[in-house]
Amino acid sequence: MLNGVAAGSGYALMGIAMVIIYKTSEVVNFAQGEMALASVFFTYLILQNYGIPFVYAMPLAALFAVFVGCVLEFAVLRRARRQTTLGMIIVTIGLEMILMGLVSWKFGADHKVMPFPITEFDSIWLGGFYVTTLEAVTFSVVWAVMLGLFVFYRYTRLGLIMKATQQNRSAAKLMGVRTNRVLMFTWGLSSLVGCIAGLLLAPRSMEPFMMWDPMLKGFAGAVVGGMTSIPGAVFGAYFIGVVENLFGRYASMEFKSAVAFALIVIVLCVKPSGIFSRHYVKKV
Amino acid sequence: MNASLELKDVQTGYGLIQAVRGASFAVRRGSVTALLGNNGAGKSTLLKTVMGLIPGQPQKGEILLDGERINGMDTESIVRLGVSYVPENRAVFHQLSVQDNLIMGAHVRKDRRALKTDLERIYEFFPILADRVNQPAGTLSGGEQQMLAISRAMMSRPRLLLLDEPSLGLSPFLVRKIFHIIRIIRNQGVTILLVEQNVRKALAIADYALVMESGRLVSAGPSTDLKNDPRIKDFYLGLNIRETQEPSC
Amino acid sequence: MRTHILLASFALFFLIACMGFPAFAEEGVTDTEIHIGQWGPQTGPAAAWGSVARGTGVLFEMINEKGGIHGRKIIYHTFNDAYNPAQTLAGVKQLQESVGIFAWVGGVGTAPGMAVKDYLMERKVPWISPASGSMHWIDPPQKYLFATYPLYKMEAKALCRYSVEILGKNRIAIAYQNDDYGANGLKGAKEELAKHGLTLVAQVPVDTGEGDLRPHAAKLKQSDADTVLLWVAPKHAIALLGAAKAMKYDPQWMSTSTCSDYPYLYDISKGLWEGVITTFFGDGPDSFGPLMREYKAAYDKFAAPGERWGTFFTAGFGFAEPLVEALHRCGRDLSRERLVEELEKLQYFRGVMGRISFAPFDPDDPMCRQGQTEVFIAKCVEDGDMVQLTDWLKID
Amino acid sequence: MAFFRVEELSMWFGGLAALDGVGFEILQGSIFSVIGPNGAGKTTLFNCINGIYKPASGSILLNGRELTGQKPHAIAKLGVARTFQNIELFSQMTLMENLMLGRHLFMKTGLFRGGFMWGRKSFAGREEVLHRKKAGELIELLELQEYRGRPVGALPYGIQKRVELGRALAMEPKLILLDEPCAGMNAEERRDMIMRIKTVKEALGAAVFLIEHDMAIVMDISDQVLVMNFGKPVAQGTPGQVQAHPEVAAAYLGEDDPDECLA
Amino acid sequence: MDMERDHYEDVAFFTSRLGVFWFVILASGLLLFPFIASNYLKTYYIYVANCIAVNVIAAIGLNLLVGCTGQISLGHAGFFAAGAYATAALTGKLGAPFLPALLIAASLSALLGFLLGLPALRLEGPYLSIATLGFGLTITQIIGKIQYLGARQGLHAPDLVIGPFNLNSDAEKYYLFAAMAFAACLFARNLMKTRVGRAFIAIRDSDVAASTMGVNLMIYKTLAFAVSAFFAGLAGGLYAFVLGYIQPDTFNLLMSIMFLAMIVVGGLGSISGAVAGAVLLTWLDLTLRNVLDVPVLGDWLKSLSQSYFSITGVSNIQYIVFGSIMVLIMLFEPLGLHGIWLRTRQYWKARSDRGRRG
Repeated sequence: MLNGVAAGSGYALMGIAMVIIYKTSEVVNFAQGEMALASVFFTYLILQNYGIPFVYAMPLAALFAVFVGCVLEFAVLRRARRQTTLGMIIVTIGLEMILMGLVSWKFGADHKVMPFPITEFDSIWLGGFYVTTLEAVTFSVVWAVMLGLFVFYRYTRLGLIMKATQQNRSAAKLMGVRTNRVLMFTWGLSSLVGCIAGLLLAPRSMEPFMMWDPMLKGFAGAVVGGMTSIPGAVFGAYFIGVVENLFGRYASMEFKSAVAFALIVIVLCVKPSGIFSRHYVKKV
Repeated sequence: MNASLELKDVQTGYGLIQAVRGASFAVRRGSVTALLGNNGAGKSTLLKTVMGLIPGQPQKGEILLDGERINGMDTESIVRLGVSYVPENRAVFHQLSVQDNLIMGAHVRKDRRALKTDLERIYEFFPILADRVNQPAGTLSGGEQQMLAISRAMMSRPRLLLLDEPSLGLSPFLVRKIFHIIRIIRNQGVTILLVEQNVRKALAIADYALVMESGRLVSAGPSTDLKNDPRIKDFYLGLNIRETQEPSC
Repeated sequence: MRTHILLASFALFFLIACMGFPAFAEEGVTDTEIHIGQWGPQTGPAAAWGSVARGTGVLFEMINEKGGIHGRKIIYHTFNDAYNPAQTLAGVKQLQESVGIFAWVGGVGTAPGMAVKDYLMERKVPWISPASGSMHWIDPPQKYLFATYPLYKMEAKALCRYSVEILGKNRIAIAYQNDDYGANGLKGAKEELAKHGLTLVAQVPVDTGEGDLRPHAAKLKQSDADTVLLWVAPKHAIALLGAAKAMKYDPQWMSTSTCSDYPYLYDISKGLWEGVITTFFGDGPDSFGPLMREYKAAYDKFAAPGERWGTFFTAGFGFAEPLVEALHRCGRDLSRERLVEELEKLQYFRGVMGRISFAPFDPDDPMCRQGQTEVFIAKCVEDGDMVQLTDWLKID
Repeated sequence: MAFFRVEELSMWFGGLAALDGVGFEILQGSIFSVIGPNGAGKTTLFNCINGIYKPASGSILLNGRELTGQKPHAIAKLGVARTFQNIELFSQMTLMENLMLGRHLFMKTGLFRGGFMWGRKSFAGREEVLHRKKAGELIELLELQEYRGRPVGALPYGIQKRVELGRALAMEPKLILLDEPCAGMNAEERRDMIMRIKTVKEALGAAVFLIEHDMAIVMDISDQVLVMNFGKPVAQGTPGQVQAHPEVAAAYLGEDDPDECLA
Repeated sequence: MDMERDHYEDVAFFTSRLGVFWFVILASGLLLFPFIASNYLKTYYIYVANCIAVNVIAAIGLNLLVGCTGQISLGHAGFFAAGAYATAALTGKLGAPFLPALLIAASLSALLGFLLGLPALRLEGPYLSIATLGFGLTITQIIGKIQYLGARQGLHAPDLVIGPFNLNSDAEKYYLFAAMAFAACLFARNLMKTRVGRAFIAIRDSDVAASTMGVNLMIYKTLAFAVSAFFAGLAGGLYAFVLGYIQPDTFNLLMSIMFLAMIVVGGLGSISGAVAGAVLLTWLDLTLRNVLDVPVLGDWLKSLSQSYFSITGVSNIQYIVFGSIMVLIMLFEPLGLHGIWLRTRQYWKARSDRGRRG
């Protein structure tokens, strides 16, 4: 159970990142994982090769993540905005392959060790379970990010503008909002959240394929949560983490990963647009 | 130059439809100009064209705001030049609170301090909105949403206000109220271009009126002239030329 | 219409003009060249094993620098199959049919190898040292297929025997990858333990794409095993170690030669690998044998910048050694039949791998094509150094 | 004879009444128009009739058969065809193929007979030819020959409207719902369209149910007119009766308002 | 003029003598290909052709679903795997003759497609993509667990025997595969020209309008899934014999993405596009293996890798190439190769018209 929560935390961050983008631009961003991957390897690069201290590396990584998101939006997504859902999926899958290729080209296939101050080996005894420091940190980061995003959306001007743009892009334009910039920033923000997820996953295993699993599970969690709600995505991610772990523990370890997806099909059969979204009638 | 907005032979296509086939007119500064016409006559398209909401349009012609060409500019920039537009569907942000909607309205303004006083003025004006400051706009009734949309547009202190069918779908009581508001706005010195189906109301409030049919301007003039034009009623009710009763006043 | 006919006849003419009649002597051998091929994943999740093929390449460069083998240079052809059998078969066919490969060496992965096995055997193309310890290579034995990689099963037996007989453990568990590799390990462990009247206290399957191994670790802990065999990929091995460490679970970990790259594993596990016992199928990269030092020098000279000197890389040398030796023994008179004969004559040949012996082809004896049957057991100590615990063990 | 009846039809969108107790009858072979300002619920009414929306209450009867609660394709089978306000043609198909979809209901070729169509003598081949002939006749009737094999997405607007009409007619409907067939056309095109509607109506004997904003047209061709406002029926009758109805003028022109006049 | 029009020509395979001519050229080219390849090129190309034939079938099937009906599937490798395993098991383990086994396997795939199509009725966009993706991942997991199917160790396909013929060599298989691919094209083309195919496209273009035309959305959407899965199953069954050995990991998400990429690059909704896409991407996939061997580019990439990247990871350029193709096609030519072909044809037509006039 607690294992599930621990696993779910990683998924949750990826789920949040995907929701941020989907909410604003209705793009399912399959490149999310690889955007995070790029930031993680960038962090590794500056920590390892340029010897920049950790405290400075983190803000630099965040900047880089935002930069990656913004550049992708500006260079590609903006130009593909008239595409169908399928077209957008193809574009983001294409981006995913490009980023993955670049990272693997640069760093090769070997595992790397991220010099990270929090270790995943120390743990605390918590009512029957061990919780590692990293898990505890990840868990709190999920809540911090959620809270941060809540505060950001609720109390800041930019957050308000982003919310408005999400709800009605043309109305936001009518308020004089430069929606293109808002979209670009959305991608940056999402990339940042993804980067945080990546950095927290990196101590356990760092190689070019490290983001596949969290990205798919995060996406799955976001879908369960309805794709448009951040708390929904977090809930969905934990739901998936817990279910697959319980299933692995009590039924069959072999189907642990598959059960999450099988479950999603079932959830979607019952609620076609996820648990947390309201269904609306399409107008003709 | 007396014209706030001036259109010179503007033509707009909308996908396959040639919606506006050449419109030239001027909106005088400080006046209320009503744009009348049937459904599908091209009135809304014209407003959208002015706002730069239709990509790649107008195909032809010029749109001048206080003598400066604004066609080809993007919507955001036009708004920043002091034009506010209340679309037909009102386009309030449904999940934002009333207050947030209003704050969004003031987005382009630099003087953040005056915002507060403006908000207060609006609430004073619309006690209904004041009661619902923190309520999501989506939960407001149609009339309240319309009031919100108009006051949101006013938050940017525009010099030109474009209203697209403000009375659409509202009960007679609310219609009266909305027109009352429009009059007050006019009295504050804002130039208004009003698209309306409610001909009598529109003519009653407007200084000038334009009539569109099938994408063309068919008549224009001071509203008092049009008010007495029997063709207007025929046009709307599909009557043949026939004696019509004048309104009682 | 007329233009179309014109176009078409041009096309036909072109095809006829392209005719040529190539002639072959022994495929893949000329007076000055021997063509050797290998595939390996350079992209995709299995790319970490791509260094095998690159290692072999460095060995061949070293040989060529010394003048080749009996006046012939080795022309080495590798390609990336991304661990996708369809691409493996495509690449093998392409090279075989366009270049004409004399013999194949190495080749990572059971599935890619299985896709090309029949093709190569039908054409009687020798294939030496598939880079995996699957039973498929020798059962049934193939005349032209010479396996050297010790069977995963054997490694499991060796480890189990060692832990029961020497370390005196009796609660043994296994975490195994749910594929051929893991299944063979599981089988070997079961067989060996049965001999001692024991059974596995836990068997935990690990999916190849799995990202989160905490539940697996929890299950192992639950079983309270004192020894855990890790029949998984390196990344899963360290993930399990990490998860177990966090749960304050500390059994004797044991793993296969797949995870015998101590410096690397020590590094990426941030030191957790210390104390882990694994089997080795060849000398460690940092052992001080003269041959290994020679290889190291070749690595320094020929390897691409960024190449890591590790177990898989040196395995690339090791897998090709029997081939090179047999080629030397063939002399100038080189043919595939000669090569097979010479390979069959290898007895206790020792390069950087364990001793390799083949026997004349016998369709009923799989072991006639299993060259190496011995491994040794070692332990990882501080800084990823290796301490050899046993001598070479021959396991049946 | 009233072969089509709507009784007490109501429907809400989130508390807002889109239709509120609408009821009327349409006679066989007649032209029935519904008019009213934007948002009066006319298109909603259409959507209820052909099953895209499910009304909250009330009934829709075609020859005595209940239509509410049925799926659109089932209603189509009963003989209700429609066109859409914002053209819903299958834009990447050719004109002929669009009309052939109108013939969908009359055809039997399935997966296998279609996929294994082998020459013109095969079942699918024969059926295709047969129905293409029928569609060809419609093409001629609507004078669309020159666009026959062109993808409709690229055709001029007015032609597309005509194609949509043709597609609805290809279904050989008993009742045809036309949602603003003349929207976005100039006066000449409108006249042309109306003429065609009249001709095909007479040729096929279907009843036409029309939403249209051009009052001159409505008053000219309708047998009966229904006026709606705020989802409620305001008036119903012949064009003359409707024009004279005081509430109609109010709905369209706005009611007279004493304080307005004082301003 | 229209009175005399014979409407069959709309659906006929050949509309002009020119078409017959080019068809004969194409068919004889396909027939002669093995001779040409084995005598003048390399027999390796016959294997490539077989891979292409398999991918063509799968791509056409996927195109029927994605391009024509407008549904998304990220799990086609699952259907592919089901077909491959069922065929291999039926022929290898149960000794069933090849062709019936292939048909049964493909039908099984179709059944799976139908079942997946049921929930898909209510799903769209991201929801559908994750559901199909989940299906694709789950099915290989399940296969990997079934000992009878060789589990993770994979399964051997037996010799390919049809009646008295034992198709051993690639060239022999080629005729079967090419014929199958050709039949698949023909079937798909006929289907798209007749009632069912029209209904598919109608659903994609406007499902509301389609339903008011009497198209039963439920039936046709599930039918599209089933037909598409049938094609994938067919292709999978052949694939098992191309390789002779199948293993669950082969049918991964990347494979589904490759199928999707094929139809996108080729042109959504167009059969010839799907064929072109399958040919191009299969070829690229097999050729880009060794990017460093490409004459001039290879050296340049080598030096680039040495100075800025790593030489050990240089093969990953193929990912970059594939990704870029996908992105660029979507940005600049959403109709893919088919669109480019249409544009060129139009250009030439306009040119020759002008020439005639001038």
